[in-house]
Amino acid sequence: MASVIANFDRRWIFLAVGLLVVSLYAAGISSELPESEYVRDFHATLEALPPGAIVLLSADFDPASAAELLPMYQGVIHHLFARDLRIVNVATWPAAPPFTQKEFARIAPLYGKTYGVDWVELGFLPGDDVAMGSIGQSLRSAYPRDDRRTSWADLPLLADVGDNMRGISLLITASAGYPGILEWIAQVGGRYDVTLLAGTTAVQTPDLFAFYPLQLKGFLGAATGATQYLQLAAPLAARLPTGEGALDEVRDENQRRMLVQSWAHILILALIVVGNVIYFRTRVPTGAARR
Amino acid sequence: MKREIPILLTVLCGLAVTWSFFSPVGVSSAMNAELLDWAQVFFSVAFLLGIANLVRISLKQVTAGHADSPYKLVMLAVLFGYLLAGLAEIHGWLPAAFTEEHGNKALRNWGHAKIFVPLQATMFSLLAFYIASAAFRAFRARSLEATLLLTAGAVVMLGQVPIGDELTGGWASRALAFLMVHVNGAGQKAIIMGATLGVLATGLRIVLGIERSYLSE
Amino acid sequence: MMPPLLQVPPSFFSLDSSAPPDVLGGWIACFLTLAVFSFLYRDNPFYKLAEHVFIGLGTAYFALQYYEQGVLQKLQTHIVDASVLETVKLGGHEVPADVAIGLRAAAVVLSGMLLLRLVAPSSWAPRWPLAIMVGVYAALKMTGETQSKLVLLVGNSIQPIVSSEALPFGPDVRIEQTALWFTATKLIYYIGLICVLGHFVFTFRRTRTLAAVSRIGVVTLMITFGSMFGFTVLGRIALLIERVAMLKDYTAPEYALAGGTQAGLLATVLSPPVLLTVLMVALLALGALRRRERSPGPA
Amino acid sequence: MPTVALGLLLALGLQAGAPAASEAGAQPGSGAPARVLAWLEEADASLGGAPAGDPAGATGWIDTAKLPTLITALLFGLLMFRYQRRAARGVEIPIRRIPGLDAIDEAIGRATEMGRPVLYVPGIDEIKEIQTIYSMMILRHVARKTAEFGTTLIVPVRDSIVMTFAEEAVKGGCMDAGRPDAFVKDNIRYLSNEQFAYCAGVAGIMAREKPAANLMLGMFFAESLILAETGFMSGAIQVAGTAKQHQLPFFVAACDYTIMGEEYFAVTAYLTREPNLLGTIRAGDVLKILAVALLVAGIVLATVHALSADPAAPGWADVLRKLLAAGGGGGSA
Repeated sequence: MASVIANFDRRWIFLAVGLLVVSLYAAGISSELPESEYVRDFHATLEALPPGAIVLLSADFDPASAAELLPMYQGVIHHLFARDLRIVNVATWPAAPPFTQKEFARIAPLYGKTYGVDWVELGFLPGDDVAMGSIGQSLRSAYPRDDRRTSWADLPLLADVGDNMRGISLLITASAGYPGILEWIAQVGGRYDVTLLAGTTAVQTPDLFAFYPLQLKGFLGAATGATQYLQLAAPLAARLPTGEGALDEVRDENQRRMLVQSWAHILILALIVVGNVIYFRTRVPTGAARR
Repeated sequence: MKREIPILLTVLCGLAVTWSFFSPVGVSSAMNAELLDWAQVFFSVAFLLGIANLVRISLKQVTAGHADSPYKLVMLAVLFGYLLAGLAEIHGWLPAAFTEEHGNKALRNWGHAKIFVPLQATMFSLLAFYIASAAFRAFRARSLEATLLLTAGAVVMLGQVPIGDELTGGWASRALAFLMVHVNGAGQKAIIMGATLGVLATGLRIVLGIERSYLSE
Repeated sequence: MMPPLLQVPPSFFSLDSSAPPDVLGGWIACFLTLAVFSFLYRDNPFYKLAEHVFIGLGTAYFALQYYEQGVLQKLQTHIVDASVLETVKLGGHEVPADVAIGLRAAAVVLSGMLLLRLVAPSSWAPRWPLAIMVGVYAALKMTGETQSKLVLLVGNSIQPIVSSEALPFGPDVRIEQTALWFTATKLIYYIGLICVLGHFVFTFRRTRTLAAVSRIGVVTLMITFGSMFGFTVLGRIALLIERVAMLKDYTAPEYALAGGTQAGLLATVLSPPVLLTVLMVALLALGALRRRERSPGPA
Repeated sequence: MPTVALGLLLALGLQAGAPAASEAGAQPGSGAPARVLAWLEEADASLGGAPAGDPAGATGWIDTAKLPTLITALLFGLLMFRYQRRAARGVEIPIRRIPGLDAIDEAIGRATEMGRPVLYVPGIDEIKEIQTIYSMMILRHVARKTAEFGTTLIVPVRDSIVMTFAEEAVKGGCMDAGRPDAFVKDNIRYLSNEQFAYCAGVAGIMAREKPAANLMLGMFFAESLILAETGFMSGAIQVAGTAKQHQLPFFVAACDYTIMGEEYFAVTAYLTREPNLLGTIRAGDVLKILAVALLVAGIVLATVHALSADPAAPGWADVLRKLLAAGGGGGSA
């Protein structure tokens, strides 16, 4: 084995990655991204909805994937409220509700939205695929009460939601893995008349190209997809009392991270190349190398 | 009796859900909704059983003087403390004034935001370091397959970030778009179709009562 | 994520999630984040503590969610709501209330049988509810996935490989818009799809064509795995950047040990991330020295 | 190949409703495909199938949009049970030898040459995961080989129940090799239940006992990267295998050989000749070939039609798409 690599302590690489990320992030330079086709489709599908339409927004993520998905989730809430769309919020991952409650509590007042009329939080439903099958077939039996234990009678928005996804024109999921967008496609996409959109973590993004665009109208892939979408959604968001757009801070933060992302990728590519160069130059020439 | 009834239950419930998929009208949809609710209840109870198992093993380790006993004690203290706070909130054992001001999720959300989020997020962010060290020490273009993989990986890594286009004059993102839609799209579709045949095979064997392995737990 | 503007100074301890993150919570979050990062140096008491707090709190949090939403909501709330109604809509179908209550009571009994596993692990009773759960799961996954991830995938893939809208070659026409590109990429797509399917055929004699198909299939698979590799790197880096952003947020002067609002070197040094890092590095270095004295071998 | 012809006939012969009749084919043209499409839609309505645009609107006793799924499931079931019975009766179902198996045997051979142990990681999931159950079967094959060669076999596990299954598998393997004494109980080691602590434990074994062969077969998650890297650094020959595609990139990049996706099930079938598995794989192959046939037929028909005089009118490809309950005609694949 190459002696150079064998006794090279990998903690130097850890240090290099840590220093690169901290220093570049502190530099705070942000960069704009061109929007991919699937991000533009995601945005266009939202724009095409008539005001007052009901959207089922599902939080299928946890703290480990919040870094990529929470900015998308905030952007979607702003975009939906800005276009006067009504939101039914559910979650199939147990660790998601605290995130969604906090975002709705922060964003809804900016658009003067009232709970029960403009949005409803139904909370976490256990069972993975079974939870999605239950939501698809009948939201009423899936959730006897909302997340604040008020019954359906006191939630005017839910009066317009029937069974078999009647009344719901669009389903958006912030999907971190299983259960996520692939299970929504299987349990709801093929059975009911509802359009599907997804925001996914980087790990799951390649899977979506098998379903895009016919079974999945559009999607936001990874932190880069989030940044591209925020660039489209920020101008639509409400103005803060200070005159700044409500989404500008989140968009700028994501754009600031793109530069760090870029150089981290360059570092990893360099490590692969250098590692291979050393490996091939010092490999035992007697052909004893493994296949 | 110990094996025939469970298999009968599996077959009956499985066929009921299958029937309601192909004929979703009338009583079949009511039966399906009830069975889905039952499955959610049993899924939750089974999960709670798993936790009882963890607590039992940890207690045994502590009493046996396991090396990490102090840490196990901390774990059990945190577990029961948070559990108690949560149950108090769920069942309203807290003073009315407190719940009035903070709602019935404040304590749990505080623990989630200040303890669970940083721990789980940082645990997974360690992988960024491991990928970097594996990139240098283990990812070798030892065969045509591995070379193709690393090259496609490089195209994605460059095409997704602005610096890629600057370095390659815009070709990185166009190559990425081609790779993702026309090669990765085909590969993913074939992998997913193959995996679905596996799910169909297992599903048929369970719903028709042939698969018995899950009973031997 | 820090709210954009720190209009209100953070209080020492606050349960209000819309207020800026409290100081105590900030110190705890920074300590736990740095304790997990310390695993990169080596397994140490800080990481062990963080790991056990993580398992303890995570287990309790999940238990509470499954208890409240999976057991209470589905059993108690459902039965209480049904008891005041005449008929209950189950999956869009009217069912008399007492039938609904009776059915759900059966679920309560079956859940009790499942709980028996705690006291009598080898008893037959827990098998009934588990058998029902396995049957429902297998049927739901089998039907939904066969339709949307097999039949519809084949059906939706039946498209022409020529396109009427594609443009002929021209000076200002990007290659991606030309008719030749459309047909070429469709061929690459379908050949790749068919060859990967062919690669995963195992029970037919290995003719020369099947070997060639398998070869093209492997090339397609490798590029597919390459794209997954690239995206996974992207995702992991994004997680790390967010962690660094979170630590930077807590370098704000309001969180420093001395409190106060004026920024400056002292406030940064006494801020949770910096101060805790210094303390942990010092303690770990001390530990390394003591280990070296006891056994002079490598650390 | 009568079953394939039967399948093709079944799929084409029987009619099926479509949730959304393709816009292109909506207006009744004059050609034969148009008449067939009109007849299909009319049959749909009579059976109470879901009207276009409302997949959940079926009123009849059968939701005609789901007939293709029913046909596919029945066809697959028939084939699977037929081949299972033939396999159980000893009829030879030829399954090609996956090169990954040779890589496993080669790895064990090298470890024996160098007189160093073989490390077998059976994935990190519980026993209810199908890949862990199959990993136990492969472990039995590996244990037989190591018992024959007298090489030490170490099996670190993350779950106490998997440990008991692993002990059974290794004991069985030693029995198969006729050397029950080769079984060493404390080489089957429960390290830790936590993901990263388990990796640290495996890394410790690799550093201390320097296995010359690392076999990693089963269900893996994000930690596959750490195991593959540590193994590569220890200089061992590495063979990995998992059905879940998300970890395959790291195994391919860091291991000497990788058993990918469905090959994992084929390896188990090859080793165990288990009728259920052989029947499933054979039926899966037949359905894959049927899917490829439908795809090629559909693409050819669609392309010929697109080049024909009147591409707007419904063509045979639209009939095929309707039979497979596919969505609208437009849009890329």
